[in-house]
Amino acid sequence: MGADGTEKSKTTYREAMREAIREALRSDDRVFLMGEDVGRYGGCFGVSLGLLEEFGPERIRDTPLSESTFVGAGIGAALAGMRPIVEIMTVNFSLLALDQILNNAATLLHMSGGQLPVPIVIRMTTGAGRQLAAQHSHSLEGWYAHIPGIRVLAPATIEDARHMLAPALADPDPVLIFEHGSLYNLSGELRPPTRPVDLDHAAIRRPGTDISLITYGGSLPKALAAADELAAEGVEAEVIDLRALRPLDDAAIAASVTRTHRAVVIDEAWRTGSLAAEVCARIAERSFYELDAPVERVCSAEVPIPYARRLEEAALPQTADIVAAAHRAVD
Amino acid sequence: MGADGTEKSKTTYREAMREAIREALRSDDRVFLMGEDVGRYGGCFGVSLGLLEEFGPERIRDTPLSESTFVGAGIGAALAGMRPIVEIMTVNFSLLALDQILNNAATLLHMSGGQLPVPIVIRMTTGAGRQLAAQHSHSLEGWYAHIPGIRVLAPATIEDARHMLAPALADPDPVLIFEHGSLYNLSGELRPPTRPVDLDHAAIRRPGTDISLITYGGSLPKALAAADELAAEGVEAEVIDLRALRPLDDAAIAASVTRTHRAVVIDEAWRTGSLAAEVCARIAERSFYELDAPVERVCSAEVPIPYARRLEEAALPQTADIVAAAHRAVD
Amino acid sequence: MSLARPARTRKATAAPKPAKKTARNRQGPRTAPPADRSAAQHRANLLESLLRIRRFEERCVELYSAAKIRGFVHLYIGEEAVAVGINQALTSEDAVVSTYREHGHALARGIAAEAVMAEMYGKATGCSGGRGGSMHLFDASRRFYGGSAIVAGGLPLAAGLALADRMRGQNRVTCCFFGDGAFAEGEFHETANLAALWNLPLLLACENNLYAMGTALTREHAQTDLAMRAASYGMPAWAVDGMDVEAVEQASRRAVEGIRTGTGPHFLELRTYRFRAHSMYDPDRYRGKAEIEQWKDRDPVNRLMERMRENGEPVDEELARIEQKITEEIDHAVEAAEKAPEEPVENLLRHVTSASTGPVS
Amino acid sequence: MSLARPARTRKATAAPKPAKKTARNRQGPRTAPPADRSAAQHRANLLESLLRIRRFEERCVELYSAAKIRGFVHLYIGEEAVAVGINQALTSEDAVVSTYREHGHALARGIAAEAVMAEMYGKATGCSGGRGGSMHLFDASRRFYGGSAIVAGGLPLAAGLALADRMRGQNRVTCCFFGDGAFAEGEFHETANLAALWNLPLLLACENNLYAMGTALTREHAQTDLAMRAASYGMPAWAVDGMDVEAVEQASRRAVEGIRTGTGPHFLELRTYRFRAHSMYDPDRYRGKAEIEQWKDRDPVNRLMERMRENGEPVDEELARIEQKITEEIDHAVEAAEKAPEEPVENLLRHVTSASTGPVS
Ligand SMILES: Cc1ncc(C[n+]2csc(CCOP(=O)(O)OP(=O)(O)O)c2C)c(N)n1
Ligand SMILES: Cc1ncc(C[n+]2csc(CCOP(=O)(O)OP(=O)(O)O)c2C)c(N)n1
Ligand SMILES: [Mg+2]
Ligand SMILES: [Mg+2]
Repeated sequence: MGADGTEKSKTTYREAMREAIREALRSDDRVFLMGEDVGRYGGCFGVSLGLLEEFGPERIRDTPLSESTFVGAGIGAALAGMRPIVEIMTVNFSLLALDQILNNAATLLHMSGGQLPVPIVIRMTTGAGRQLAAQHSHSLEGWYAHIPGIRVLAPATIEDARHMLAPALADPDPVLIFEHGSLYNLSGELRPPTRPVDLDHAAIRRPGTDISLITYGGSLPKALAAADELAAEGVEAEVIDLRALRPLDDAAIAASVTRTHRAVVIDEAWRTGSLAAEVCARIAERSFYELDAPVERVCSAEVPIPYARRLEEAALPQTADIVAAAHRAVD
Repeated sequence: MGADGTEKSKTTYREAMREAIREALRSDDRVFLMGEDVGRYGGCFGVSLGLLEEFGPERIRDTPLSESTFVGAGIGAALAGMRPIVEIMTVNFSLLALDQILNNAATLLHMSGGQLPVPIVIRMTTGAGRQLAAQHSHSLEGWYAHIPGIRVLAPATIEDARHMLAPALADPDPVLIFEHGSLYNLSGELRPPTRPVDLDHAAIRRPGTDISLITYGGSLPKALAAADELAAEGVEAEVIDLRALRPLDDAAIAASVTRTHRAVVIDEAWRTGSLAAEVCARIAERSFYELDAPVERVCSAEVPIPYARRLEEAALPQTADIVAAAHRAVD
Repeated sequence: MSLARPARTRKATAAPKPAKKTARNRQGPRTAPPADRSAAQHRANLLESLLRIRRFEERCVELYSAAKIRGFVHLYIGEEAVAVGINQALTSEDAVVSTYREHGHALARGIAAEAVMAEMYGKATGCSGGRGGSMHLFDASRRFYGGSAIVAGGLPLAAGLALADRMRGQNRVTCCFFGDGAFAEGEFHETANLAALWNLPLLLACENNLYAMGTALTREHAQTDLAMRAASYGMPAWAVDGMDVEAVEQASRRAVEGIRTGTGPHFLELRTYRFRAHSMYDPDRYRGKAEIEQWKDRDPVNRLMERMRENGEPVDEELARIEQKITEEIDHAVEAAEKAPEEPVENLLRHVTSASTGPVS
Repeated sequence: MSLARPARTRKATAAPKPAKKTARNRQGPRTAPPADRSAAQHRANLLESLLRIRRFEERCVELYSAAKIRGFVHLYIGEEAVAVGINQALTSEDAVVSTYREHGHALARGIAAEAVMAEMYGKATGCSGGRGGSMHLFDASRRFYGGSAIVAGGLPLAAGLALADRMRGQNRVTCCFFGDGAFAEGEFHETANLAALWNLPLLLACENNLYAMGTALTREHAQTDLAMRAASYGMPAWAVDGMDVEAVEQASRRAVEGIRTGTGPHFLELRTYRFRAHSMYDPDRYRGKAEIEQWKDRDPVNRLMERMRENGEPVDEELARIEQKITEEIDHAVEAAEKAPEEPVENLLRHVTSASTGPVS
């Protein structure tokens, strides 16, 4: 920390997330963190390091390998009035808990005629890019965004990592938070939120007039890099960070397309059936008469993500792909 | 059976599926059927009734309740050269086996550098409409259509129920077959296939010039009914049955839209992130300059499907909704 | 801690003394009329609870034929002693997690027949606002957490409810019902391990009715002694005659007392049988008539009435009184359900999230 | 059938006589030089196999630091006796299903260090064409079905391989490796039940290294006697000293013989320890140095060499020969991997389906 106190706010995405969890644990004794290796190990990506020492094993609960059951137990604890934060190590293992999320967390409120809200927060790492191969590189947040009754968040900045958790815990319904593995080491100043943190709105990360680059999560840095490249060529791209994948901020998407009349949607999931497809469909429905060119999608190739570095790179959306797509839309 | 022998071909969707399974069991001793209650119970929707008596318990295998394991065991048996047909009672329970399908069935061939094809067929019932409430009314075939490495089929006619299984079993890769629960009692003449049965192409179920109604599975009868109503009003709708949900028959979709310049996509899944979104996105990408109006989607309301009859009806796509959407697109 | 447990556990696996005898013994000598009277009264109450479920479901069958009730309906007839017996050991502070075969659990928990019937009619006055139907009955005020149609899906939930109580130091028990089929699902095993590992106040009530749909226990489990297997998790576990409501009550009291003293989860294997088919769609081809008849000889209603007779209690009078009371109750429930309003279609999206409380256009 | 089993099973749970003594006894009197020579030769072979894994992985650590290898890498150092011992009991016709901690399983199965190293380099010549990396090694010709990075995900697969053999009357065994952590996942329990119920020729090889990542066995399982719990499925199950390659070999031979005679699945709990962190990312904060050192005293390589010395076998000469051979082998593997071609990016979509075999534009 510098003498003037300003460096205090220099932090990483990982630390921001940890600080958010710490704050939640301090301010509400109904909150606890539960998941595989969140305690003694410190979290498989180090997010919860030190929390066990601070809050003890009752509130920082290491679970056995049993995704379906510890997620389901989180749902049960939420029903009973607790505010569990359940960590699933990665989205890849969340399939084992998907039944609990879809059939219990997302439906109990409705099925019970409004009697049973489920105030749970489920966090997990998502995404590829670290040569972890097919079974450890999924981007399945689009599947979760399909499910009525839950909210799906994708913090892509240090600010959102720091400030999305509190309102997520305040939400009476289930909230899923997807943290892209490539973001944890992101470092920078943590500015106080510029407006009250809301979970409903997309953010314009860079204003522009010529084309909308619409993205979220781990693809945001790539989209911003592409916008820089495009700017150097005289194309002013507006970069929209969706932030909330469910519900989608239709108004923000439509407003941007109305400004730019062209759009590229960037999503690390496989192209077919991706969230990008939904965004395209909405633009085609809502902004059809605004469009000057077909919407472009930049997604992952439809292949189990390979280990080999060059193959993996080729499989994932890259800045160059975004720039090329923007050119197709603008030219 | 009538004296002239023609009535022989009068059958139901359920019987057609059973006949297809019987034929497969007879013609290839690597084929076996495995799943919960496929044997003594006769299949939870009666599809496999009588097969245990004909083929014995080695080839008609009742499994314990353990979706992940019996689907995984099917994958293992396929690796070892068998041709398993695994029945998951309904898509609702398939979530418990989704990890096996995504992370093993769909990836082993690629991850092993081409060494390990997985010739498995997985059948399951899908869809709503029978007041079975939120946990038993899912339409999740769109999720499966997101997965590279597998083929996804949705027979919507008696012919397809009868004739898709053989080529599915001949496919060296995993094939998922979704049978909409409302179709089992469909009855009619079984005509011999008009062309060699292929799994790659959509079918035009009714030709038309004014608008394309693009659908599949349990929504096909509704789309055809809507086309009739529209015809009565002088609007000639073309009804496209996708048949294969992965890979999608892009060419057929584009060709139809090129003919009609307007489209409604009908899909019983929740709207956001549905397969209908993908079809819309593709039309918007590929046929942008052909379109005279925004593509319309008719999907389920974004709500856990309620039990009460009128609420359920209101939640699901109905013929009247399709007609109304077509009007919006044509007017 | 966990390492020290097996010995105790293996002992616990041994079947308890038949509840029948113990229950009788407990009455003490005939010279204690108050205890006697209250025991008789208690049995009369049990009989009423059993019959309420029985008659309610018989009416459901009629109403299903008349297409007043739709969807999947799973009858509990034959198994009533389980729900009734266990509920004797639970207080209103405790929680219950149930299955799709749950009318009995709901009624025994004290949810009014009227609320359940309206739910089966899909009416706005139903205990789930008409959205759940037979498989999804809920009553938050009674801590009845429903109603799950994914086999074994309620188990983790129940562990979570118990966890919350344990974390907050509340001396409450969560009872989770599930079947012999559910015992084969991985989730059961994960939940048993978690509950034992974390010492959760959870009663695992396994309704072993010998079938999972059409699959007999022996074709579902390599090893069919379910209580013994549960004990391998280091929790007290034993089998109970699930056709004897007093045996169930006694075993449940013992288990619940154990749980309340902080000894962690207990497992009961309730050996029972469903007299009807799995669901209204099931033609029941997979088991013999003789087997069904044999089990009907152990009908829990008759069994209890015999015991009352043996004790010289006024069975016939009680029965007449109860039948009349229940008939009125169910008639009233049907009548009310018939008249009750449907939820307006404008409210379709209500309760999808807590925010979507009003009509959505 | 399943009902008759528990008795046999519970007997089988008893730990076998320590393999060490038995293995020595089996050599018979010193007056039988041929048997003696071949036993000595066999031990030398075991030593070579152990050391191949050890040295290969030590090289991997260097290459990881040099960023030649990437992704997740899980080392087997300390556990080598398990893979080597079990493979002695398997023939080339048998099948193996492995985990992400699999270099040892692959090398012990006879996959060339060259093919494995090339895979870790992500090269086209790798045993998975560069697509799998450390966690996904495959060799169909050796019936080595890889390489699964979803904990417990290989178990159902292995049951299916065994099922296919059983259905076709092939007297083959499928061996599935998995960890103590995997034992907590529902899939293990479903697979154990299915295998026992269907009498599948499956060897369940549970590598109990006392940790699932940073979670110690006692914080993972309510009841930590894993073999006893496996026995509750009605299958023979026992624990083995996994640091003693001869003990593992003998136990495996016994299990595999049992399986081949048609007595269904067998379970081995291989008590072992990983000397290194869980993965290259793991700072290993959750266990004490002293514990690690204690286990290193039982290093399977040293243990075997001591036994050879006790038997008067020429350990030092063997060691020198083996070390040289292995060094050459690994040097060669690294060199070949360095030179090997990468898969052209144009082939990205190859092998997504069987049809997509050619380059896709
Ligand atoms: C995960 C899952 N798989 C399959 C089904 C279909 N199903 C409904 S009830 C049932 C049998 C369950 O048997 P058991 O647990 O013994 O309960 P019982 O019906 O006998 O009360 C099955 C297979 C389901 N609902 N959920
Ligand atoms: C389903 C699933 N959950 C979590 C993980 C993350 N993970 C990888 S290895 C591991 C520990 C597994 O422990 P164990 O089965 O004992 O095997 P070991 O690593 O000790 O060999 C975990 C939690 C995973 N790969 N898969
Ligand atoms: Mg049952
Ligand atoms: Mg381990």
